[in-house]
Amino acid sequence: MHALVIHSPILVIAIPLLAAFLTPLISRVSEKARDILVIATLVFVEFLVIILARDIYLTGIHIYTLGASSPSLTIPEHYMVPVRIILEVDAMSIFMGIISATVSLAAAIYSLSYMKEETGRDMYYTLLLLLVVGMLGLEFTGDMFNLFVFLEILSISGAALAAFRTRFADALEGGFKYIVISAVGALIILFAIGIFYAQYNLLNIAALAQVIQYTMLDKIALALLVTALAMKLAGVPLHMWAPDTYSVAPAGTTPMIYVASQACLYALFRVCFTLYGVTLNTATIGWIVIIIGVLSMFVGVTMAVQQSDIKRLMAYHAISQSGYMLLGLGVGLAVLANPEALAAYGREAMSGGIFHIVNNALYKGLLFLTAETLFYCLGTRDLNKMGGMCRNMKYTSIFFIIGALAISGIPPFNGFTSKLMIYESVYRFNPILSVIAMLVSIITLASFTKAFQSAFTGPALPQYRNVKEAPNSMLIGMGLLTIIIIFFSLFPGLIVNTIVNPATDALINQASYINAVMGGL
Amino acid sequence: MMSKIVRTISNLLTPLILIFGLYAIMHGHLTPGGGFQGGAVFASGIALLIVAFGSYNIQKKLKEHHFSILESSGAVIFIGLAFGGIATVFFYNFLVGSSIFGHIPPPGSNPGDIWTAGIIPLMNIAVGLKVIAGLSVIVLVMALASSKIEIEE
Amino acid sequence: MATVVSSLDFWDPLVCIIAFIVLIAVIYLFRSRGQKKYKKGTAQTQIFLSGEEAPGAEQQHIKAQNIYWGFFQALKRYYDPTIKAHTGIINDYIIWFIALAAAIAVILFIVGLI
Amino acid sequence: MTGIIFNIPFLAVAALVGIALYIIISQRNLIKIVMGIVILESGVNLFLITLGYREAGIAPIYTNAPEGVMVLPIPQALTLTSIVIGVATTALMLSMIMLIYRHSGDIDSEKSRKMKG
Repeated sequence: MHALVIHSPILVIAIPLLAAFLTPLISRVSEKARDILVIATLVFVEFLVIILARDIYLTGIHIYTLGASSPSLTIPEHYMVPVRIILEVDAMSIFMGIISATVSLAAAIYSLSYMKEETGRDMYYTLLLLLVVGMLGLEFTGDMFNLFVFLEILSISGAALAAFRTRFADALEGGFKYIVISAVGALIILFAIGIFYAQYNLLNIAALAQVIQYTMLDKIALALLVTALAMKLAGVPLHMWAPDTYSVAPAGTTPMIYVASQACLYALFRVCFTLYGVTLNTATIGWIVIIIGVLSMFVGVTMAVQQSDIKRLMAYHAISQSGYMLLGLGVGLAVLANPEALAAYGREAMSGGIFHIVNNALYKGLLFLTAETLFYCLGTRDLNKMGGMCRNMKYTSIFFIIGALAISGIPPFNGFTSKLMIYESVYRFNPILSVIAMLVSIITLASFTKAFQSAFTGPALPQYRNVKEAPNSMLIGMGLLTIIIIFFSLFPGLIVNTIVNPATDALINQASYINAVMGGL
Repeated sequence: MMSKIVRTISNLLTPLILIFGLYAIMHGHLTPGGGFQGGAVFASGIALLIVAFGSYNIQKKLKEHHFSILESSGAVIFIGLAFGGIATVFFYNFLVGSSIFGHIPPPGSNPGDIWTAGIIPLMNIAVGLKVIAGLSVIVLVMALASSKIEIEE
Repeated sequence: MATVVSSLDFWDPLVCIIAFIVLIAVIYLFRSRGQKKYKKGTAQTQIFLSGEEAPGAEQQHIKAQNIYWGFFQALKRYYDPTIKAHTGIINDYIIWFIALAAAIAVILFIVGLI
Repeated sequence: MTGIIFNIPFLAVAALVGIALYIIISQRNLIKIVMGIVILESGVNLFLITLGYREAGIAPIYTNAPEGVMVLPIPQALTLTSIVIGVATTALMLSMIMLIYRHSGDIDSEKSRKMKG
């Protein structure tokens, strides 16, 4: 058990990678064995993430050095700096890891019956597991170059999944847009990494954070990194790929691609808080993040209201919700250099933003799955053609109501808790931002009222008389997320104190991240 | 299918290209080269065959799913080798000191010794397998698809 | 377990749920005191549209595109340019990207000078 | 004089990245966009390789190595990884374009577009 905990940072990445390449081999033998392998892998990953999380909350940051003679040997003999690949898992990384693993598990279970009628399913599961590898690797790595590599793994598998249903022309278009913006973004990130290497001859995040000077070149690198990661997480005005890609990706993978973009949000804040930290002019970059966040919230939600394609509507809401996280964490970033303001409201704003990441991953994942269930059962994504579906699909409509109430911030659901934390703390930073956030929440409710009214209520339409409820595995996938949402709604204090606040402190406390690798040199 | 001259020349050249690719894979731990480079050279030999003989004729001998199996096994071998060192650390070079590729050369100038570098040559072979399969299947599938478009038009 | 304490106040979903249940009980109390005279299946329960025949099931349903018509009409000056900016062309996405990167770099540079 | 010579590769990097970005934003042909991305990748790879150059350093190959300071070959390793990833990305993009062409009969980014707004 102890050995499992020590090796779990790499096992979490390596086991899905191994399983990803075993699936094509095993599916030649038996399709059932392959499905069992995929689900078992993801359950095991979830288990590893949870035991790793428990250990991190008890003992602190976990370091894993690949290829060394001991996992904690970060700096080899005769060297002054770390040269090996190092995985560094702190409370923030593991927080994102739990989200990724949980959503992936629910999505894979949901996919089991959803993908029954598709061809090339062994490739589908390979890509799905590779996406899990990309997300978890991006979250656990302690190395700028590996961040780029995992970002590319995530992008390639995500794009291939989005374009998986090649019989639809729009699926290919969505996938192509995703891979183009990902390729350009990732190359720009590589350029920024090259700038770091040119100045400091280092790639390790902790080692770089120790020596970074915030020179002119570092400013350019920061601008490139922030923009490229903002594009990957779909912040306005770089959000336009998101509705195209999210709306065409097959069910199950839509929440995963969304969570993958949240992993890029994590990377953005890892760069801002840990790599640059207080050396940079935090107020400026904080305000830039806040402005991107506010724009995302407002443009995302106003575009969502006028959509008539249910998955595009959901995708624009995903953009809008990312704005809340950018707002909360941006306020924290803006006051990072000011300890009094940070203690008074900055830390709470960050906690709100981080809590919103997990809440949003859950209910947005659930809503994406319900939207895809409608598409699966009705064969259309057009809200104008739907109506009266709560007669045929009782469970789906209940799941949709819960998700819609949670995303609109209606008490007592979990979305309300995190939004309340953001409103209160941001109000003390700048009241106007808080008012905009509340306005956006109201429009969110309005747009989900519209979606619910057009899809589920109203008289039974004759063309959908024979529509049946979705298959069991799809209901189990959605039910899993619903149960977690209800748990989070009932016990927000437990979640905030056990997993959210440690994550916030891990982001703020740059010194402990550096010391974990550099050993206080 | 191209003219007889092209076919004859490519018949002569292909074995040389393939052998050079395999050499680059096998000696990757000593000389410039390695799994990806050698695999790319090998796949360019297959691309030459496809260009000379047409994708349909090649597809009769080389099926896509064979490549798929080869690619997956390459990846599985690679990760399996990385898992081999898990007793110490993932990716630990557990073959150092053993009789297979385990010889440790003295530092500084020394005559070349093939049996060095531990798991690295084995990993080169695994990566080589994967790259050969991956690049060949990409070229083959694209050639097949583009020839189909030409036939349709 | 359930309470989130912030610097200003606290939030407890259980209190909210209890308040909700009490509210529902009160509403039910009012409702139970109402009249029960109407008969199902008669004209009392049918749709009344100024004396005209009620439309069939398909026409009764309000389509998604008709909802919030006035809202969009009022915000036309915001919506027209915004929708126009969402061209769906991949080149435009990269233009936005380069423009934003340049803008952030310039802002960081100018702030650094001050 | 030597200083200027060592800066020439950086000018090439700037030229490649500039040309690539110009191609990506100005060309509507999807295949040309992919070409632009490949040029951007070459520019970034050239940047990394140029960073790896150290004056009077020697290659880290121990066999028959001359006397001198060896160079840590990290930029070369990074470039190789980036090339491998680039191959995968390019192959994926080209195969998607092939299928897009089959569906819409066009590889213009405006004419083959199905989704907007």
